[in-house]
Amino acid sequence: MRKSISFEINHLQYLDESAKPANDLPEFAKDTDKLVELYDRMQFLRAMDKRAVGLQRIGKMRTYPAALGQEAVGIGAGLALKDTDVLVPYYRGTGMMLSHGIKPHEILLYWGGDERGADYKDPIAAQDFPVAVPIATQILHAAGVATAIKLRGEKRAVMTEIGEGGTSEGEFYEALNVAGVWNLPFVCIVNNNQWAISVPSENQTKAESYAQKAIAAGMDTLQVDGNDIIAVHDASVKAMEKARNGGGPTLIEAICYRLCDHTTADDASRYHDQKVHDKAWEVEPVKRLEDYLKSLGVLDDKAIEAMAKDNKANVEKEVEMYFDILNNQPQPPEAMFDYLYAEVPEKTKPQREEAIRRGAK
Amino acid sequence: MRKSISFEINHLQYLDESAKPANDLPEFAKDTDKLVELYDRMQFLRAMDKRAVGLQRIGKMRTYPAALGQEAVGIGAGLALKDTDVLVPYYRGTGMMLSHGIKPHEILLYWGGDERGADYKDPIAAQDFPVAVPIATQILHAAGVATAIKLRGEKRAVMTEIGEGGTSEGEFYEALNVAGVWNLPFVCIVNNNQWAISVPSENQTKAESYAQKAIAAGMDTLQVDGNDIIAVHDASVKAMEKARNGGGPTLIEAICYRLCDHTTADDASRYHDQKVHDKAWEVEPVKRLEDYLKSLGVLDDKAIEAMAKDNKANVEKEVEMYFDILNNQPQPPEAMFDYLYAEVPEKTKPQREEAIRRGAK
Amino acid sequence: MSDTKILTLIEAVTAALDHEMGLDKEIVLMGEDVGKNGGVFRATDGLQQKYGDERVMDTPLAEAMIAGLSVGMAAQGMKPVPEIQFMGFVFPAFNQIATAAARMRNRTRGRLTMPITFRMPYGGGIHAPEHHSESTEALFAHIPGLRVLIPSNPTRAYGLLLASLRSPDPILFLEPKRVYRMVKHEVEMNGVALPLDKCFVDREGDDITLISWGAMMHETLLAADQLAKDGVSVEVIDVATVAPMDMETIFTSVRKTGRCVVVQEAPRAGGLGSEIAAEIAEHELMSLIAPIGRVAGYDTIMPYAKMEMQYMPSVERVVEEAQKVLKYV
Amino acid sequence: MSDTKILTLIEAVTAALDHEMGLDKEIVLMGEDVGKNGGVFRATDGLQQKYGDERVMDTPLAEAMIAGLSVGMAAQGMKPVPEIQFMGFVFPAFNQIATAAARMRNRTRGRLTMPITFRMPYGGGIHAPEHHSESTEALFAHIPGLRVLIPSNPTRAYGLLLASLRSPDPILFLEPKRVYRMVKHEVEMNGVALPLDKCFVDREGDDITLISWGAMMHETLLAADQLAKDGVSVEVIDVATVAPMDMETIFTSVRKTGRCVVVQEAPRAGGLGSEIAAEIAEHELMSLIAPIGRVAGYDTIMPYAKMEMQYMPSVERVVEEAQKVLKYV
Ligand SMILES: Cc1ncc(C[n+]2csc(CCOP(=O)(O)OP(=O)(O)O)c2C)c(N)n1
Ligand SMILES: Cc1ncc(C[n+]2csc(CCOP(=O)(O)OP(=O)(O)O)c2C)c(N)n1
Ligand SMILES: [Mg+2]
Ligand SMILES: [Mg+2]
Repeated sequence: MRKSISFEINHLQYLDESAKPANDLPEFAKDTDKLVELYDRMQFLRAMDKRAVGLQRIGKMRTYPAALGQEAVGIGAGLALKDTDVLVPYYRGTGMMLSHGIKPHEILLYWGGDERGADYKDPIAAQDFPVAVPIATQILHAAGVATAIKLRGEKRAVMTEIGEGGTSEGEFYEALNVAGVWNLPFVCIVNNNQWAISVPSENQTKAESYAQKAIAAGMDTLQVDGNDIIAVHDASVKAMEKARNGGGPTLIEAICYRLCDHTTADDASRYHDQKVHDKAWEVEPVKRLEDYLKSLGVLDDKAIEAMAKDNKANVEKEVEMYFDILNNQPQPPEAMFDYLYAEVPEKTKPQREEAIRRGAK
Repeated sequence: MRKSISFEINHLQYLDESAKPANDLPEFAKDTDKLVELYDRMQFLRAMDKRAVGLQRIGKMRTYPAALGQEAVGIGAGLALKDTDVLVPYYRGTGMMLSHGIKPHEILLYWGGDERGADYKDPIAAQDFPVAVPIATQILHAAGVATAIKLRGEKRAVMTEIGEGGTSEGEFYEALNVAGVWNLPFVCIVNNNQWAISVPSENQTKAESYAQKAIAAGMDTLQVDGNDIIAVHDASVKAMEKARNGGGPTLIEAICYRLCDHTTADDASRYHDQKVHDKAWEVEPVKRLEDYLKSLGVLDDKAIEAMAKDNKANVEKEVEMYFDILNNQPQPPEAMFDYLYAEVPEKTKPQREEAIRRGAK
Repeated sequence: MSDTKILTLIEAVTAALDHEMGLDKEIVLMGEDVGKNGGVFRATDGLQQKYGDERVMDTPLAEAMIAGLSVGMAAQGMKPVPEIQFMGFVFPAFNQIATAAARMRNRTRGRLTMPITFRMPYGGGIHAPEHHSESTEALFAHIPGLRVLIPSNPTRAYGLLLASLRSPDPILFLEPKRVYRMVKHEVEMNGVALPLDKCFVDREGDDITLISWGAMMHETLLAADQLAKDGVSVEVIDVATVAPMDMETIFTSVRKTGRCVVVQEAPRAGGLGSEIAAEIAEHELMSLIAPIGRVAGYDTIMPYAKMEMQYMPSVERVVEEAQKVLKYV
Repeated sequence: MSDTKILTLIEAVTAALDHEMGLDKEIVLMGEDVGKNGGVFRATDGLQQKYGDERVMDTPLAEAMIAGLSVGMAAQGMKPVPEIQFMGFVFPAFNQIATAAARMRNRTRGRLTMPITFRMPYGGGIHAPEHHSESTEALFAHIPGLRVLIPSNPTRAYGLLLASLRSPDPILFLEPKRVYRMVKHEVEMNGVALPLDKCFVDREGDDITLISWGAMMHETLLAADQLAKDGVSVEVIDVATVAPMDMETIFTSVRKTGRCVVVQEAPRAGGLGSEIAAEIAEHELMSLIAPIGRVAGYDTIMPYAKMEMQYMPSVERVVEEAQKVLKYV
């Protein structure tokens, strides 16, 4: 007779809610320069998001999805990518994108309504995907990239990301299943920020973790504290390294909290519980690492402010590039046609001519 | 810090490979009349399948999917349905359908290429679905039926079925997830017959069981020996009872083997390993129960032959009804139009007239 | 005596849902964010509060699931009203709509029916992100067994949605989101449904017929105004019930005017405008004095917000096309 | 000097795949049962043996996955050739095809390209089970960014499939399964591709133009034979590259004949026949002597096997429609 089968899912945390080491830190985290770098990048992301939301409020940005409270997930995981790896991000993946050579002004351009925002100029990002808006489609693309890598016998891996709500889409599961059975070099981060727009996680699934979704695919999986960038980065680096070396795919559920509206088109006060929201601010990721670095004496308020100033200035430079391209170098009307097929079809040529004739609007 | 999470999946078997009780039998299995009934129905199904395949060979049946080797799954689970329950079958669900009032000649009609085969006349089956050909779509229908039952506060439940290959489709997983989170009165049987046409189970998923797919949905799940109808029936009865009483959904993986071609359009010898196939014949479900009943002295060869004769005759009666409806009472041309919308749209009326004018072909 | 309310299109949608939910306990709204949040456009605002969370259900995030559940619920005699958050996200549900919802009545010879109203906002013009602005009604209009309805204004939204909710057939109810808050109508709150299979003649005229539906009715009517200033007598038809389509109203008009222009927001190739033109070319060819004009979205992907208005058919394009057709002798 | 083989349509498919796989290492076939089993119709028969299971991959059973993987692989410079087992099962992949494959080049301004050939058998006439017989090419022809090709015979299957495999654009290659083994052609095994964007004029004539594609070319050519016996000079066009469509060849013919009939197996409303008729009605109206005839599947669901032939357009229907159009003065 067959035996029963059992599974176990581990939860990883290095810095606890009060920013104290809860476990022996991994090697990289003993390098305080590295930790300062992680902190710096989270700070940049937060500054950039803030500016983008502000731009939207004054009509200079379209719908924008900030990642407030989720900086450790995007940055911690994103920095596990090597230059030769491939990123397949979702719409809230700004953190990962910035970590893999995609320029802030490109991301702004995309959300500002300009296709050129997905034509990444940095060679590191040349194979990266644009953000996926149709939820969960990207997970299959990542599996496809991983398939190509595997078939070619390369030592590269793919990272992709999805929200906890997105795990309810069938395509998510289809991707995990094939990643499992083909042992693909594939790492999927679930950004469990507790909300899918207005729907709380407990109405999304009865699974007690999102990590266990991977059990259905026979895939390695774990849960990490998504407010602890050391945990996120450690798990991601190990998963990517394993993937590059033929060890197969991993799912990482990073538990955090969406401290912002879903996007600038949303008003979370309609459905958020303000108390829960306020409590989440107490464990948010930027502060956590900041407190730890302060406790080590590596950073002080002055250093932090100086970094903030720098980051703000850097964001400003990118905003200027964004405006310059968007407004001073508009795409010509024929751009609507010129990238659809390798060549403009005969049947569409008169339409292209018409668009040119009618000109910009 | 959060704890790690663990899961366990049990495997159920009452009659072992040599037809000896491997566990204390459940109450119903102490009633030998009940066991003879189960045996009788499996025998009928096998006879009917054989005849249908034969009809196809002589051009009197279209593509037909037999359930050879999978009789315990269909009958064992199907007989767990009460009259008030709802069945949402898949194309290889003949066993379940027969168990819930759907007539053999209706099933033959459907596969013979006549829509009337899905217009079930028995009131027990009046709410049952026609077989689903697009794989995994039915699991969502079952969840929808279960939603209606739950919203109305009724004490009924839904049973549905899918092949192990079908579990790779995203819709399967979407259905489990909602059944879990809404605690629906829903039971899903996975007929793990080892093959999805030519693709063996090990190329379908890396999961070591199909039962564990339900862990992704936080749903109760177990594995049963699908060649042991006592195990299948026991698990099904309990799951349905639990579902009716608000206990929520269950997945049951029944492990068996497809002893036939995928359908009459298939030739399994192109990909089957004959040795594995032969070995599977040694543990097949009809023989297993037969041996057990013989060992108890409840049945002997004579009784078995008598039952076989009866079943053959009953199949023959149904085949005659099939021929009679198919050939002597053909649908009129306008039947193409009359069931699509509640009323034939104006725009289509001339087409309907044309079809009538052109007449039968 | 029924009262009258001044409503936007989206308010008319809410009003029709509210009205019918009060009368028919089998109606259940479901979808992503339709509950507490009242839908991302607020179409279901307040309805969960009023009818409870068993009549207005937030679902997990999965469109195939939303459609598939609806099929199961409908088979049990319920009347599900699934909302797809944006039409660009209906594709995961395509399989369920095409292979199950549209076919169940036919494949069971009428035993199981599918009174489902799939509601979804569609179309461009609000500068939304990628995938939020397309018009893909033609994909569904080609599927036998479905009805596709597109209200162009608040009054029609109210009357056609009531008709949908009462229909035993599966319906795609496409709400032109650009019009959601564009105009207000005095809508009679009388619970009277509009017919499911009739075009509306919005303006009568003799010289040319302009045919459109959904948000483009706005441009079409403005174009008619402009043409009228030049003394052209324009007949304007709002197709509204785009599948199955009411050809008689269109033929009658073309027989009178002999000239017509179809205006659609969707890409030109294979759009509903082609179906209308083909029907006219088959049945009313000899009524035509001039080629059938089509103004349509270009055969390319709806650009992102920055260039969106270069893609959308404009009043100017409609007027020019009409003038071309009118000049033809 | 290239050799010649006598091939059925499905053998021509296999031959084209084989030819191109030999030349281009980036081509990877994938799908349900395409490996050891060689596909349920045997289109990939022997190819896994020849090229190994990394070039001919059996996938898990999930069409969205097959399409989504293809997108990822294509972005890496591979040329995936996914098989969808029957076109009736392409719907789960609709989302990936419409929102990813068709758009990736455009949305990355050409950075990531999608050289994917989605192969699938389609159409009726082989008495297959439910969902196995539909013709839904119009759904894809309306999606900007895709090409849709439909070979009607072995020669075209060979040449058009080669063209697909060499194209940088995503292509739906629809194989009319009724024709798989219906006719044999002497096909030159020369590796020469046919153009991706040209209709074929299969017969020249002056009185009437019959336009079709796919399996219906068979009925159309037989109808042309019959009409010819009555002294009618028939021009026959195989559209073949149905999206984007080559209108010039069609216009040229209609300018000559002034009469035409479009024949399609798909439901009439919103089919490609409508697009063709609309284009003619817009650009060549004054060339027409008679209304544009359309012979099509009825606007209902393809019946099951027993009544299937009552649904399928027949030679008789084509001849009758042509005669009607010819009689028109
Ligand atoms: C297929 C699809 N359905 C619906 C939407 C609309 N939508 C955008 S974001 C969102 C919620 C996503 O929540 P989650 O997956 O948790 O990610 P988060 O936004 O929280 O990061 C929804 C429903 C979409 N973009 N795609
Ligand atoms: C969506 C969809 N894709 C493909 C098919 C074609 N098909 C029919 S049966 C089958 C294999 C199914 O295997 P499994 O789920 O294990 O069930 P079994 O037939 O073994 O009972 C396939 C691929 C289909 N019917 N529907
Ligand atoms: Mg979320
Ligand atoms: Mg199987």
